[in-house]
Amino acid sequence: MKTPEEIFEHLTSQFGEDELSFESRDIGQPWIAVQASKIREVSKFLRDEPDLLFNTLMCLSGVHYPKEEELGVAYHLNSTRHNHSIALKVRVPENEPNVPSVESIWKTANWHEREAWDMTGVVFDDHPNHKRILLPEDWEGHPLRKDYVQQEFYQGIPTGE
Amino acid sequence: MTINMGPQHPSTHGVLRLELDLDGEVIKNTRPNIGYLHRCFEKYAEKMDDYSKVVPYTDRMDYVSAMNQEHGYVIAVERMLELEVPERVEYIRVILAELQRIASHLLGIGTFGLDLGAFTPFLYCFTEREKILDIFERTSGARLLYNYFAIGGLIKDVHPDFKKDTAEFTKTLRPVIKELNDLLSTNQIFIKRTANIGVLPEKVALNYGASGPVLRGSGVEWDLRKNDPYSIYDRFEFDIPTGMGEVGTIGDCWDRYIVRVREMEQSLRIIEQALDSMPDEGDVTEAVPKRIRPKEGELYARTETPRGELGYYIISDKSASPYRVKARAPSFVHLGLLPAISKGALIADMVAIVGSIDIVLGEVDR
Amino acid sequence: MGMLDKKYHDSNIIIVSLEKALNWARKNSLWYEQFGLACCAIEMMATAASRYDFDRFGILPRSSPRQADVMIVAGTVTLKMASRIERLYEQMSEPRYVISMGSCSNCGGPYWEHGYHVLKGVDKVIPVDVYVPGCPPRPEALLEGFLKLQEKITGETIIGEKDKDLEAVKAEIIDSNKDED
Amino acid sequence: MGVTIRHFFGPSVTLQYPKERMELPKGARAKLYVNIDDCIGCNLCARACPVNCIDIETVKATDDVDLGKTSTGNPKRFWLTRFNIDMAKCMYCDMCVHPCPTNCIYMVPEYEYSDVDRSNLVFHFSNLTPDMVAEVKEKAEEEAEQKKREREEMKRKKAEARKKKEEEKKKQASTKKNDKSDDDKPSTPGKKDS
Repeated sequence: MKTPEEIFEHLTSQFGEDELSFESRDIGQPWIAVQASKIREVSKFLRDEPDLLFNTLMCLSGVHYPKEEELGVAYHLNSTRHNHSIALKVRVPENEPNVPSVESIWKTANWHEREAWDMTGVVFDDHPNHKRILLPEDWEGHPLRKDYVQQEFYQGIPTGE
Repeated sequence: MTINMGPQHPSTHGVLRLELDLDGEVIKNTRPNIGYLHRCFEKYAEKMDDYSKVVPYTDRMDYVSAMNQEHGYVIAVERMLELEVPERVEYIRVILAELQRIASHLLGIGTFGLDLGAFTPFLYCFTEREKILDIFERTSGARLLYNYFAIGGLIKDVHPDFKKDTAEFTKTLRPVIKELNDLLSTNQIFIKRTANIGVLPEKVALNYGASGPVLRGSGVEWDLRKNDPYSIYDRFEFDIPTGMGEVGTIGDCWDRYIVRVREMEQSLRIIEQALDSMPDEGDVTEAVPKRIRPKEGELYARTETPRGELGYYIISDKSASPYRVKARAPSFVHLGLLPAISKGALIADMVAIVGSIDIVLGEVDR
Repeated sequence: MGMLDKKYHDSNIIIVSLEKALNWARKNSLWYEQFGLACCAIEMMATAASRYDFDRFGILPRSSPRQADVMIVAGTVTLKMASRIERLYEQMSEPRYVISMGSCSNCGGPYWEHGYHVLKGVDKVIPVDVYVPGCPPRPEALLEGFLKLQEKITGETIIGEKDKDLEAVKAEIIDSNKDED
Repeated sequence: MGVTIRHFFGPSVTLQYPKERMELPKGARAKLYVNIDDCIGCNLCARACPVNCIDIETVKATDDVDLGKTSTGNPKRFWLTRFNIDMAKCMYCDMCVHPCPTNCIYMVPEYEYSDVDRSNLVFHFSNLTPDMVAEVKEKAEEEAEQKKREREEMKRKKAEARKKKEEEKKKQASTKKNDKSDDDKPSTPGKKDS
């Protein structure tokens, strides 16, 4: 079992401190901010390193930050072997929301990433089936963006009251 | 050949549509098609002007185990507020959550039998389930969606006969579990239809993020109540039942089923211990805050629901409403691994596989 | 009765109007289409299970719309699902009835305000006969809804058919939308 | 088979619904009821509702009317011109019941009110007739206007009084200044006036 700080140290010894930073706020859990381009390498390292062995991805969520004009993706990892967990976070600009997919590392990311694309509009590169998942294919917009405007009609059916 | 299963499927697991690529009767590929019950939970959580108003919506996510859903959310917000909950509240919560686990498993097992053509166990399960619902109704006032857990406590105190009722119920359920074993678990037809079908090896299960009975059915001893104890679960003694491959391979449909049956017994053990040590007096609403405004920050809180790991990822921006709430629903993840375990199965087995992972579509789509 | 007066004097034949006979037959064998969508479906299952027991009223679940008389819309109707419901309704044979069970299918229920993906009331796509309130309704409430439907069927006549057909309803909906615009 | 025989002789679990009814426990949530005589129009229930299915419109009572007190002793200050609850939207969460200061909104165990028309599921609890509503509104408006007029009058008077004071001050100041130096800026008082 390792604390997030120890995991961060372990990561920086491998990747250096340029692409990673340790962040926390007043309450809650800390997280490790990772450059979008590095996320796949970092994930693979986290999964395979014998001291870390993060064998499951618990949760992957997309977040919209309209003030910074950015989109974020949060990864929550867990290790059933060592019983420790960590959060990773990636921020990308709104106009170029490309994040490498981690589907090849944890299969469960497949659906989570599709949902993040559906809800917030993050694009996952190299995803095998990059489609909407909850909403129908011909839906307009990404509803969990803060500036989302609901479309009035869907296939002739009014969406309002 | 491609055929469609659903969206309105006779086995009433909800509105799930499966596109099956077939070669004769053998399934080559499965493409689950979800979203027919997408009710915008996450949008609602952001739109509510108070953290406590989200609780009734969490009920409606997994409507079969509403108490557990509330428990997860309430714990998450309490951690954000760094709130201490009275002892009595914790005990009541645990008892209700475990009762709900039994009710949910009864429903899961009953409909699983129904899927495979066994109608009688369904009726027996529902008779028992009604008894639990009666306890819930007398406690909270509602049968299915309770809105009973408040942040920092409970909405109101339990009814005066709560302890007696629950103790009585635990006594009546034990023989029923035995009856269920007679009716279903050792039934040759049932075993023939579930053993060696939909085998999920441990490595695949972990890679696909499985949790709860699905993961335990594959032989992994992983239960958040033991491995990452929340509430007061560290005070109770109970075992984690895992799949052992008694009638087939480890991780088949029968293993996942039997884990649920055995879990009911463990839940009974927890309830009995909790009833013994539960304080009789105490105000359940004393710690409920008037104003809920957490500081800036974010956390991921996870709890063990009947279906697996339920996580709430909550971001707070100091305002009265959450900035973002993401619910990590176990059913969503489990449905994602359906293509992996259904490859090479027959169409008729598909029903058994879907039934054995026990999904609730309200949670899948949210 | 004139001529028939003596003929059936001592045999046990009951004479009723065709209409009444039909209504009586219909109302006592309301086979419903299992249409569980969400939370209400669990209560619908509970109604069918041991304690409340639908079968006492001749109400049986059918899995195919072709064999069903009643459709219980139990749960939230999403926009993705709406067109499927419409199609299933069209597949049912006349006379057909619809029971809208629970707040969600009555008018969007808890999701009427910000639910971008929820249809605000199933009556926007198919005509509804009885609205059962509740979230979810108790099994008794659903049974009461059925009793109300039976009452409604008893009052039906053959000539003035049950309700406007689907096209008329659709036209009405489109009209009302235009008005709102 | 043994199981079947055992249950064959056990008690029946089925409830013969229309003939026999289960007694609902205390606090069962089936239908909202408002005791309108006790309502003080505070709007707390409407604000607590997550679904916004409670629609309240209040008009402030004029000074000459005394609406009396509720049974809990709270004074009533508002006419309740509209108190509608849309039970078709309600999600029976009980959240409106707890904040009520007079306990006038509560759930009653009555679940048999399905209807063939959805508009019948909107329950109107206000006991005022439309005529009364119009009258009350008119009165309130009149009073509000009168009060507004009074306020304006007051304002005007205050402003005048202030003006007078200021002028006096200026006069004093100017006399003082005049005492000190005669050619001080003459434009300052003009500016202040505007």
